[in-house]
Amino acid sequence: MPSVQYEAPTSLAQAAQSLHGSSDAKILAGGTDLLVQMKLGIRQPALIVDIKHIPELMELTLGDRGLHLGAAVPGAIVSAHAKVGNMYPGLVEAFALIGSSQIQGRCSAGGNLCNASPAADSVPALMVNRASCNIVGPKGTRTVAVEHFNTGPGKNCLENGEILVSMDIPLPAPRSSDAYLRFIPRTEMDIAVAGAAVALSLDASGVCTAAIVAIGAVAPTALLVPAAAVALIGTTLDDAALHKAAAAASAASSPISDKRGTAEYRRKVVGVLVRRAAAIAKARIEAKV
Amino acid sequence: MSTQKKTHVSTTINGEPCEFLCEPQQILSDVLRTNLNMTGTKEGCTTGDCGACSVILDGALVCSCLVLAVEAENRSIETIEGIAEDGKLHPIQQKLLEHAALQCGICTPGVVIASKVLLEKNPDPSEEQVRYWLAGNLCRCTGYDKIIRAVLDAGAVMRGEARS
Amino acid sequence: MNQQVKPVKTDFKYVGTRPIRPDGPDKVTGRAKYGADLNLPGMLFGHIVRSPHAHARIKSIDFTEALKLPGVLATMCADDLPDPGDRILPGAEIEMKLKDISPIIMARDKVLFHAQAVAAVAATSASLAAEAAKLVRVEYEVLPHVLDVHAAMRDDAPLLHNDMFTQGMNPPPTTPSNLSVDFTMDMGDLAAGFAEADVVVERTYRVPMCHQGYIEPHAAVARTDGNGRVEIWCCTQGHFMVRSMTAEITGIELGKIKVIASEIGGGFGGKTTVYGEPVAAVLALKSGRPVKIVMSREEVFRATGPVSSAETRVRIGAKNDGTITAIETDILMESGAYSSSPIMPSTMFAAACYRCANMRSRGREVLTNKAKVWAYRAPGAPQSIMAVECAINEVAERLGMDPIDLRLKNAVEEGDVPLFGLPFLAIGLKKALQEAKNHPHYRAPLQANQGRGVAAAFWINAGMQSSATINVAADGSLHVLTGNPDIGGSRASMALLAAEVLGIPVETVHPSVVDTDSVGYCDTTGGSRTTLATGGAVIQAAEMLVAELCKRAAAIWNVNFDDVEWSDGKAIARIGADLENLMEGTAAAASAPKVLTLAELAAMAGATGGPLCAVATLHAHNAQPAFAVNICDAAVDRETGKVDILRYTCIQDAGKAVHPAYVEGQMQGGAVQGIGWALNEEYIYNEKGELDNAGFLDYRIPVASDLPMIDTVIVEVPNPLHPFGIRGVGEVPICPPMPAVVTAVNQAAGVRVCDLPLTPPKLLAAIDAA
Amino acid sequence: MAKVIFSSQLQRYTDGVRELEVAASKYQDLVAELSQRFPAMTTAVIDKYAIAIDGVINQMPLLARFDHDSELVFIARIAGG
Repeated sequence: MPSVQYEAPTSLAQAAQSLHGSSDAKILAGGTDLLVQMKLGIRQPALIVDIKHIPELMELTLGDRGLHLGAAVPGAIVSAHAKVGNMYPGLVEAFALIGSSQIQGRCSAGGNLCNASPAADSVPALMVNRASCNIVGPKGTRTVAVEHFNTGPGKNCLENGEILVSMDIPLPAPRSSDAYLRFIPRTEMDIAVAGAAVALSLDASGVCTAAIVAIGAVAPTALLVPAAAVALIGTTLDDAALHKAAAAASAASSPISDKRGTAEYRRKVVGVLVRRAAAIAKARIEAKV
Repeated sequence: MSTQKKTHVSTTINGEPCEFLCEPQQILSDVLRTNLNMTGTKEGCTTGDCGACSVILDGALVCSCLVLAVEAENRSIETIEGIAEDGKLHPIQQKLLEHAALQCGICTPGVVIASKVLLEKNPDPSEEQVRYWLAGNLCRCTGYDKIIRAVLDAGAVMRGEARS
Repeated sequence: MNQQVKPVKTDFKYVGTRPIRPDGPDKVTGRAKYGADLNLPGMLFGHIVRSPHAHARIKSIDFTEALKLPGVLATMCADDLPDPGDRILPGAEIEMKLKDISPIIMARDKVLFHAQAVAAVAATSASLAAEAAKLVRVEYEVLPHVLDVHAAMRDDAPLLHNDMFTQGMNPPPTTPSNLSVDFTMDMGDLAAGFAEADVVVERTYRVPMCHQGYIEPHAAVARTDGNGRVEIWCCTQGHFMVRSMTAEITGIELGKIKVIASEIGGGFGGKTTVYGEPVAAVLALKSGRPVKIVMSREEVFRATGPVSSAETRVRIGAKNDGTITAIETDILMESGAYSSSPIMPSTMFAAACYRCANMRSRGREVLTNKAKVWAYRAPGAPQSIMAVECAINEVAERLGMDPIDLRLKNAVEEGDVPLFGLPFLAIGLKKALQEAKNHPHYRAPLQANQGRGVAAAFWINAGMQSSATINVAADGSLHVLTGNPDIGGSRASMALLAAEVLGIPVETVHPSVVDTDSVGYCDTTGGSRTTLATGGAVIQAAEMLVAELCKRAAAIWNVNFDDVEWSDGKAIARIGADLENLMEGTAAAASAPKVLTLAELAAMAGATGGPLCAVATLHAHNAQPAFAVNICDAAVDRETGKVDILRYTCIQDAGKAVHPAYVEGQMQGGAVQGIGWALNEEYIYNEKGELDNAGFLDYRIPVASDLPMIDTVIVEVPNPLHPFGIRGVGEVPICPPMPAVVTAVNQAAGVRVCDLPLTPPKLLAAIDAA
Repeated sequence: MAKVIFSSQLQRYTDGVRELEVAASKYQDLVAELSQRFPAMTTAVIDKYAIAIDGVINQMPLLARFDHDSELVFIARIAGG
């Protein structure tokens, strides 16, 4: 094993320096993906840059402009924030589904995104909540919509030396809510076979005025499914509309067959999840009113 | 590799200051077990899937196999060795014994640690909450039944509702 | 009858209670030392070099580059082990050929499965050893491999062993093949039996290759004394087995090997053989340093003995009144790369629960280029019982009969002779079935998309050899020494048994599992034998101790031995017996009390003949079968195929439950392993012959949130051959769950999926097709 | 005379004989008697089996004894997991 170096910078500037100085650096946040990949010999970085000591990466604030979430904040901290849970129930349930209680103590919002697994639970939920990603790098800062962040399995848009610092998630409109569901064979501890997030807004008469649908584990990256959203908007989210959205999600998926499920199965189940998630989001709005 | 420079780490383990030297890529469970000979923390997978290596890191439940030992600098770690106080078993430990909730016992330290964090967070969990909280602690011997009963019972003791 | 049988004891004071296990406090505080928990000064770390191919000829192994790394101190490969030739492993209960075991430790000439051990290195740190292992150059000639049992039986299949001729065929075949065993057992007239039947059910069920899934990976530390003696510390189900197998595999003299069993973190049959132990011993001898080898989880899955897959065709005929007239089973069992599957018990015990005059069972074992299989809890029985029990449920369905009533009508009882020929003595199957029928669970209503399955099962249980030593300390406390690793609470049982015989509080009995130098030979902890056989040795030693204590009391009182009896931890001079002598005899006798406690006798041991110690050894022939019945309720999500286990009840005949809480634990643990095997656990090999799910993430054992509470009912039909009526309890619990779950799930979903595991994709496809 | 019952597996060594009365009352005599009667049934073949005497399995029966009315069954050796 080649020798490994560890650095724990306390500022973004220091981090940038560390990353700049090494061609084979990996960022360590919660470590729940990186350390497993190192154990299994998939990755052998020369430098590990621990970003948890950088204040910007550990921020969690809920204000007028929405949720500002540092990329290294662990899932357990997000889940423990009652107001965030009320505001974005689907997003928080997606974060909470990542791994066991032990994993929750470490796994970070940004790490789940940067690892770029097509099955990452939080990504569809971030998409339907219109998250934007704040990136700092040698060329300055930039912001990328979450749906453009990942480019393929294990691949993201970060360029050499760039760090995902935080995410901004706007406040949901009134009479809105979201939900995330995933399918796994057990009740816990599995990687999603399929996942679906839905965010909805309803008017006073119960008609859907806005919808965003995203699906996971059924394509090289998590996907927005505009056709599924279209199927919901303007309806009262009756069975016919839900089934139409489900069919749109299945049609938009391009899953593979592997040890976790067949393509055919994933395609079918992702539709079921979209339908059920939409029904949950609707029920959440109705419960609030 | 053998000549690789080791890193010095100052940390707190079970309330006592502790210093050690480790390789930068060494995981915390390995350093606890091999460098510090604190073998109460078990390793069942070293990929975060079994929970046998559970420790408490600055109050958070984590798998010590998914923490680099160097990350422990200036942090506080609680391990199974620190759970019984003044020679008296913690109610969770006592109830696991009374309910015969261990067979081989390899998962037990992790179960103790994880349950302690749960009951401190939520003193009166439902059966379902205990089951989901402990989903990351694999046990192959017991079928979980007696473990769940023991944790629920320990919660009652800690709330002062049952005899210890 | 050649065996003197004492009446079975039925009145117990300590046996049947639930004290805290003696090893418990160490286990809840982290003090207990398991296989990987020993660190020695100067210790090296071993790392195994494994085959990247599923089938290949080893052309050369070159350690040059590895040895160039500073800190790499020893290497080894098969050249360091004696050629196994045709040797049969001595002392083994089942005939085992050394050439089927030695290549698992280090492959010789050929590798026959991916990740088979090829070489090993020892270095000053674990990371250095891993780095050095990568520098070992092994040259292979890759050969075609075969991964499917049907493909492996074809004439053009790649041949694993060119000296493998099918056993059991008459006449014996003249060409080698991958079909290692093909045998049939018959009883009665099968054709006539089926001709008599009003209903015939025929199905083929498939059970996948799985793993025991113990949480503790195999670990061993070996050290030498510089004079050829070797000490091995390891987690094993049998340290005497480790001693003999290490001696055979390495050529080290058996007498020079001492094995210390650490605490064991689960085994379920998987730790009844060796992997790293002989390697650590050789590397320690070569380096002169202690060597530790701990398997990674990945290595455990890839290269330790998984569990045979099986395809069982079952055919059952029954009359309209429910009488079973014929049962036929045909089992095709996968053994991996070497012959070692439990095809014998699988074939013999498939339908052992049923009285039927006409039976046939055929068993075939086939080799494939996968890890060599090994034992798992009631080896072989779950796979074939799965098919028979599902078919029995289908017969009940076809007859419109309650499945428990159908079983009660045909259940074996005392005097019945099953296919394997051994007549049953008193057994608890009918009682267990009655308990199941009367259980509230069986009458609870079901909702839509829910189903209920029941299944019964048999396991034979083993006896074998055991020893026990009991030392009495000066305060009258006992130290009970045995040589059986305690895998599920057996020390608690040993303490209870000794306490029962001596009549002293169980807290004053201190049981230990000691090393191979410190107690008489003990066969491996397995076969559900420890409480019965090793417990039997403890009972015997305790009885010897009682006799000795009475003898010493008699000497102190100067009375006849026969006039002293032992009761509740005390020697008592029998009322009226030689009382005059006692009162008018010598001064010493006159001053002696009529009652002497164990503590008092222990304090006087030096003056009355020396230390109090009893040693008992035995070969237990008194093992008797166990029967279990399970009830399972399941719900199926018709849109995703997801299964939810709603309620589960286990009923089992324990003979006599020594520590009922740990009997329940065996029942609950076995049930959950069976649930896992039925629903989610399976080995997934890719086309290259590599295991695709070599970790707990994708080898999906049940987690806490997957399950309901597992209800238990212990039935006690005493084993007529055991002094306390004990039967083995550890293995039969894994036999009924698969058919109970599969029946419940299929009923809930309205389908009949016969190919396990019942994964959501499989179930959903069946639901959609229905 | 004790009665020996041969399973279908063993019957190929006994020319199809299923049951046989034997004069022996000791295991060692039984082995001698059987291998004399059935040449195919060698000591090596018999040694692969345990013997059940009146329902009690003996895995290492070298010194086993039985009664004139005993029932003897050869049975495959089974260990366990």
